[in-house]
Amino acid sequence: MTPINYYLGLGALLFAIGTVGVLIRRNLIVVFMSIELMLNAVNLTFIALGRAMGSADGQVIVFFVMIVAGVEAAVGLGIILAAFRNRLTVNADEFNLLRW
Amino acid sequence: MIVEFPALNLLLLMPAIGVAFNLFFGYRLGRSAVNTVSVGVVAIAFALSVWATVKLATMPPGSCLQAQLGPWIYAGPLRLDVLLRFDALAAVMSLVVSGVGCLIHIYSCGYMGEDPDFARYFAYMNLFTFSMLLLVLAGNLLLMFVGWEGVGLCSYLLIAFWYDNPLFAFNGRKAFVVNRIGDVGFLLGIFVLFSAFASHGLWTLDFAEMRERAGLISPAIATIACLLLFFGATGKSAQIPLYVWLPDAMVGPTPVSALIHAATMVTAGVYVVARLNFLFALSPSTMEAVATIGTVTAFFAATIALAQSDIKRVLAYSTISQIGYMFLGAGVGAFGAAIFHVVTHAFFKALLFLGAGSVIHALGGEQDMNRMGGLRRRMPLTHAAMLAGTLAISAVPGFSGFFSKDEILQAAYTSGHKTLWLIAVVTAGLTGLYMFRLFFLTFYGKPRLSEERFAEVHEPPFVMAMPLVVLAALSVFGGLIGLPEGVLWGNQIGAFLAPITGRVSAAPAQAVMLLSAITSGVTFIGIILALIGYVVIPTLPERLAAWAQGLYRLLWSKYYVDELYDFLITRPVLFLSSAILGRNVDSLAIDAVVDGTGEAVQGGATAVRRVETGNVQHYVLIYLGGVLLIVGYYLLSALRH
Amino acid sequence: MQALGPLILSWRSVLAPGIVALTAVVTMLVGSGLSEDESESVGWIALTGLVAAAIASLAASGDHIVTFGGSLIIDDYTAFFYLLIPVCSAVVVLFSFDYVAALGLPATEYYALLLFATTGMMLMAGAGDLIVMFLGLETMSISAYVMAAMAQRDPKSSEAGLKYFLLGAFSTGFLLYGIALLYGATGSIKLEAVAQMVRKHSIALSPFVLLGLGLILVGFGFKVAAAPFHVWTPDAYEGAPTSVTALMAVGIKLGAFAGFIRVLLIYLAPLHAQWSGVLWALAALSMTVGNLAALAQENIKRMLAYSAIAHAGYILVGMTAGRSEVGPALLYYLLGYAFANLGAFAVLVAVEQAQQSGTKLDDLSGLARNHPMLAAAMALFMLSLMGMPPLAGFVGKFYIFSVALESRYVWLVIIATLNSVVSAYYYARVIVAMYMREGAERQAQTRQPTLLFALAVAALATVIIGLLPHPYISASSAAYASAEQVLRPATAALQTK
Amino acid sequence: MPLGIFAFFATLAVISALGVILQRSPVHSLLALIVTLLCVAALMIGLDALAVGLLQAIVYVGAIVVLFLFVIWLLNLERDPEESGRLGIKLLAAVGAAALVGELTAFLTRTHMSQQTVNSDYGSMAQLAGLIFGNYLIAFEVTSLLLLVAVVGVVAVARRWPSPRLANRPPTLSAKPQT
Repeated sequence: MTPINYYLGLGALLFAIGTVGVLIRRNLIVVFMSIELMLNAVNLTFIALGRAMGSADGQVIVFFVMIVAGVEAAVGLGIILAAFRNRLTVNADEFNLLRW
Repeated sequence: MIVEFPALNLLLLMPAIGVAFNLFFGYRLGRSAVNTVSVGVVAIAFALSVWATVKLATMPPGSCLQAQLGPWIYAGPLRLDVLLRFDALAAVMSLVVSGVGCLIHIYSCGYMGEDPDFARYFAYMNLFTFSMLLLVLAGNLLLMFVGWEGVGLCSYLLIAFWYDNPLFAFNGRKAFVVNRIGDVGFLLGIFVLFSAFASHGLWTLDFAEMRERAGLISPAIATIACLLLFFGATGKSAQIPLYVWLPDAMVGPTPVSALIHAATMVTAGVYVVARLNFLFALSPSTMEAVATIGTVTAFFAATIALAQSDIKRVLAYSTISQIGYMFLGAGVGAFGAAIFHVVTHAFFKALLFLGAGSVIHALGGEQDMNRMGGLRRRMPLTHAAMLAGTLAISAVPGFSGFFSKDEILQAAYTSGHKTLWLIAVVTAGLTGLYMFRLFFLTFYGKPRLSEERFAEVHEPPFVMAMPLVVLAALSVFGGLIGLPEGVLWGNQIGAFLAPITGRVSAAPAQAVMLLSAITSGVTFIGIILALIGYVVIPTLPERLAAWAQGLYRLLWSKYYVDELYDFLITRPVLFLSSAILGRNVDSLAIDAVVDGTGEAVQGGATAVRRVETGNVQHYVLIYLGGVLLIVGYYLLSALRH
Repeated sequence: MQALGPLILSWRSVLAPGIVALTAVVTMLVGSGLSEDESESVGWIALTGLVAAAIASLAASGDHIVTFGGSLIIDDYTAFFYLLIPVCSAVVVLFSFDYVAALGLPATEYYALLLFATTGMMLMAGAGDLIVMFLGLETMSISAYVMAAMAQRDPKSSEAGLKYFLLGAFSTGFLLYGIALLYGATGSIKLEAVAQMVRKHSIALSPFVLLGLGLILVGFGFKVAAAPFHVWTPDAYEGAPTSVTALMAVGIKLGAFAGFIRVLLIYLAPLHAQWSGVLWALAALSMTVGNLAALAQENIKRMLAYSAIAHAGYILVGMTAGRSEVGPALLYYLLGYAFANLGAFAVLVAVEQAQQSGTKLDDLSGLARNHPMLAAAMALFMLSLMGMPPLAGFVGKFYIFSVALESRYVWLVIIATLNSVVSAYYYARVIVAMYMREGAERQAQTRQPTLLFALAVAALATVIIGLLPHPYISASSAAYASAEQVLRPATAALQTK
Repeated sequence: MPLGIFAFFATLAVISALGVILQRSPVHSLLALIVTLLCVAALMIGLDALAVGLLQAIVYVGAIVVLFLFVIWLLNLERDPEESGRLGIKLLAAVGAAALVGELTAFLTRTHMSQQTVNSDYGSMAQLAGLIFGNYLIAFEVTSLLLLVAVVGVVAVARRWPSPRLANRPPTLSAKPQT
């Protein structure tokens, strides 16, 4: 049996990788993928913790989080699309009309 | 004895009605309606003050009238009411505020007769009167703070009234900022008092209840609270170190200067100290600080006033100086005398400002005394009124300023503050000197105006002349309410205030006479110096020049007198101020400190602002930094267990 | 662990948010049947729904009752926000009518999303478990992302939506992680169960609880725009259509603080020693950053964004104190803050339309001449936000600071006082611009009855809440006390031990 | 789940996750994301969460990822914007991520979770359904609201609306992407 802590560690690692992706990628779509990665890492954590306690609540929560992730994906990609229409780019660096 | 007196609510609300009227209907209904309503509401307020005072005077000493508008902030144990209280101190102040205020409103009808923004002007003036009355009548400290802030706001609005001039707007802002700096102290002082009393179960900040239980407060807490409150008071009352805004505040319309920056608002600080005298009494070191700062400010401002050529700036510095006297009085425990001086000062300072306003009005906005002179012939009435005011402020025996200032100086001497007394006496001489310099430069000597403009100079119209006459009478006779003990009816105002402010033990009669004689003597020396320098000599030079050119040039030239002043007084002050405080007498280092703080704040603002680069990933980085710090913090605390 | 009591299903707890959600659906249905020009009238449907929800909020009041297996709570605290939030949204609707048309926003979608966002805010206030709170937060946030990006032709709008969305989604990850860890430590996401577990000392200091608490603070800190998680705020506020900014500055703040206060001050109260330090730092930083940066702003929306950050800081000062006396102060403060901000944005909306201009400080120059009523109202709102007595902002600040001082957070109160003094400067700039600068002569006069009505509501509320704070403080106290009832059985049990 | 299988999926998940953030082409990133998601799904199933694991595969890979792909194609973003000159932020990101991993693992290793034994119906659709329509009824209803928000939101933001009265500039989708 694999100790639960390993799953938690894997979750933390994936979460951190997602964070790095958000930081270093210029392409907004890839940035957004990294955020999905972070959410997925949390999902894994929920499942692992639920399993450890023998509680199924964690799985139900993951079910809801997936819906949230899906909704965010749809809306987020829509917003990226709208931004692209205005600026003809998805490069994060070029969105700096608003500053200071 | 406490008597319910609902008319107090009306007294407070009258000016508020005026504000609403002016704001909403002012421009629509025209000038005369605005004038009538604005003056009317303040006059009614004055009448109500008189009524209340008469009622109060018939009651046993120590009683008060009160009116409760209702609960204000009731939260948990916190109990703050909208409570107006009319005791002797409030009576004196509200009479002054509404009475002098009413005269200034009347005067304004003439002064602002041409200004297109009359409704806005009178709305501000009424709002100011309202705030000041609230400050004076408030039954608890927080309600007083409401008035306190309102007064600051109005002063800001009125200084910057002629906002077309960017300098004016800047000065308005300067007043606002300096006042806000003082407010930090005031607000923190309220908080300290609040938490100190709350820990003893008193959650009301009510003056009467705080007074009863003042003994519960430890001297250390009292010292902290009083120093903070006094810091706030220096801001509003233009004392060292926060006086810099007042001279610059003179850019507003002159009646504003009279109302706000001379007669009433600047005395708010003195009023607070007098109102909280039971707390200040707990902290002797604070009292010393109050007395010292007051005296030093009085002297310092007087020396600066000597070198000014702008008529309103001289008056501004004289205000600072006179308020220094008031704080000296408060600091040595003579709170009643300080309030008495507030009253007489309101009379003669309002008079002087309105007189100066008439001069400025007549000269089409000219404020430089070097371009005045000889106006006595064209403006005899103003001349007479200004003479009364000048005599009063110089504390010439018999005039109002004499009695109040004398009482303060006596108290300073008998309470053992001999050094402060000495400085104050010297300052009295300087006061005579600079005030008569102003007076002579303006009204005597040869006209330094062009012929045509001089010919156009005229007396003010009736609405402006009438307040001058009334105020002149008050300046001459107003001191009679506070004669020295044993003379005729004695010190009426002192007795009236005594239940609130306490009384200082009077000095023996001979000492009183001697001290008065010394002060008066010094004052007369100052006046005579002014007389010689600005009136007598200008007639001499021609004869003297013929007789002995060298001597003339060496000794009696007016130029040399100025040089003498310059050498004896201005130079040392300049030196002193440049050595200690900064480069220039007028604005000093405090200006630099204030500006410096402003610049530092602005710099910080820019730095903070630059964080927002607009790049979303930089934002993520900042966010992540915050996360790491918080998680790290919890990691450390987890490791500790 | 599973069942914390019988599963109570109660219509009372869902009535008000249900009405709002249902109205959103009705709005969509009706709007889809209307042409572009007609669709603006769906705003009236939205308005009706919000007013109905505000009235229905009474149903949610009562003693502390946990319904739907702990998902929703019936108490006066819930009712307080069920009333306040729809009212604020209704005010936003009132000043949106012409603005939506002027910006060419799709009216049906605009109002539907506004209603959905309102539902989310209300759910945050009434939530009894972390997952409903999370879902409420997402409902309100996702609607807000879209609304911020809605002005399609304005590159700033889509940029604002984009940044808001990216950081919001990023932040969601952290909040969710925190919820996961708290769930792992306590075995439940029901707030009551979490609180019971946390009261056991051994659990309270377990690493999971601490880490979970930290990440939840991060997540909520983002939503209430506390520094250093505030960076999105100025950009999002500036770029979004002004009416949406109002919703973000008021509604979202209300929802987020409603949840934050309930979670932290009531359910995680036993961990006060653990979170007060972090809140202290967040509060001090938010106030300082917000006020300093606001000084240097030329765009009023941006300035108000920083001001919102600073106000979040003031509220956090109260939360740091963490005593039950501070609860009513916080609710009262939110009340005053909400109406003053709504009013300020309403004025900006009016100015944008009346003058066909932007929201720079210069655009307000001479407003006192051109639109005296707008200028007077704006001055009132600025003074209230500044904390000028006797307006609501002052009473609220005094109330919060005095409780914080009572709790011996002396330095925090000093920082707060200094900050509120600095803030006077930039609020005064707006008044200076309106009253003391000459602007171009602009004849265009708006006479939108709905906008003027919204302004009047906000102005009256700001004045009345400040001048006669007593009833509002009583209401806040009652609301907070009823939410606190959950703690009473436990303390009683402890005492009997 | 035996340690060996866990190690396989975990390693694959980490490698593919790194692939998501390190590859140039967004399409490649997306493919890597699919692998990660499937690995996580497998791990979930290994944790006796069969239903959720399957949902992960179906919902994520089947729906969300396809959405991404669709947008990438729509925007014609086969090639990523040039990645250069952001060494500073990359360094900071690396440091930050390392710190995050360090802090999280420091926390997580301080608690040892013991696994409880579970019933055979643990993680079954039936059990989940019981919870969803029981204690989590409100949450479930709110997710339906969320889906509505998604529908309305996407329409509001992605559909092109007629020109407003306060128009700014008329951008067009047909214009060529800048190079």
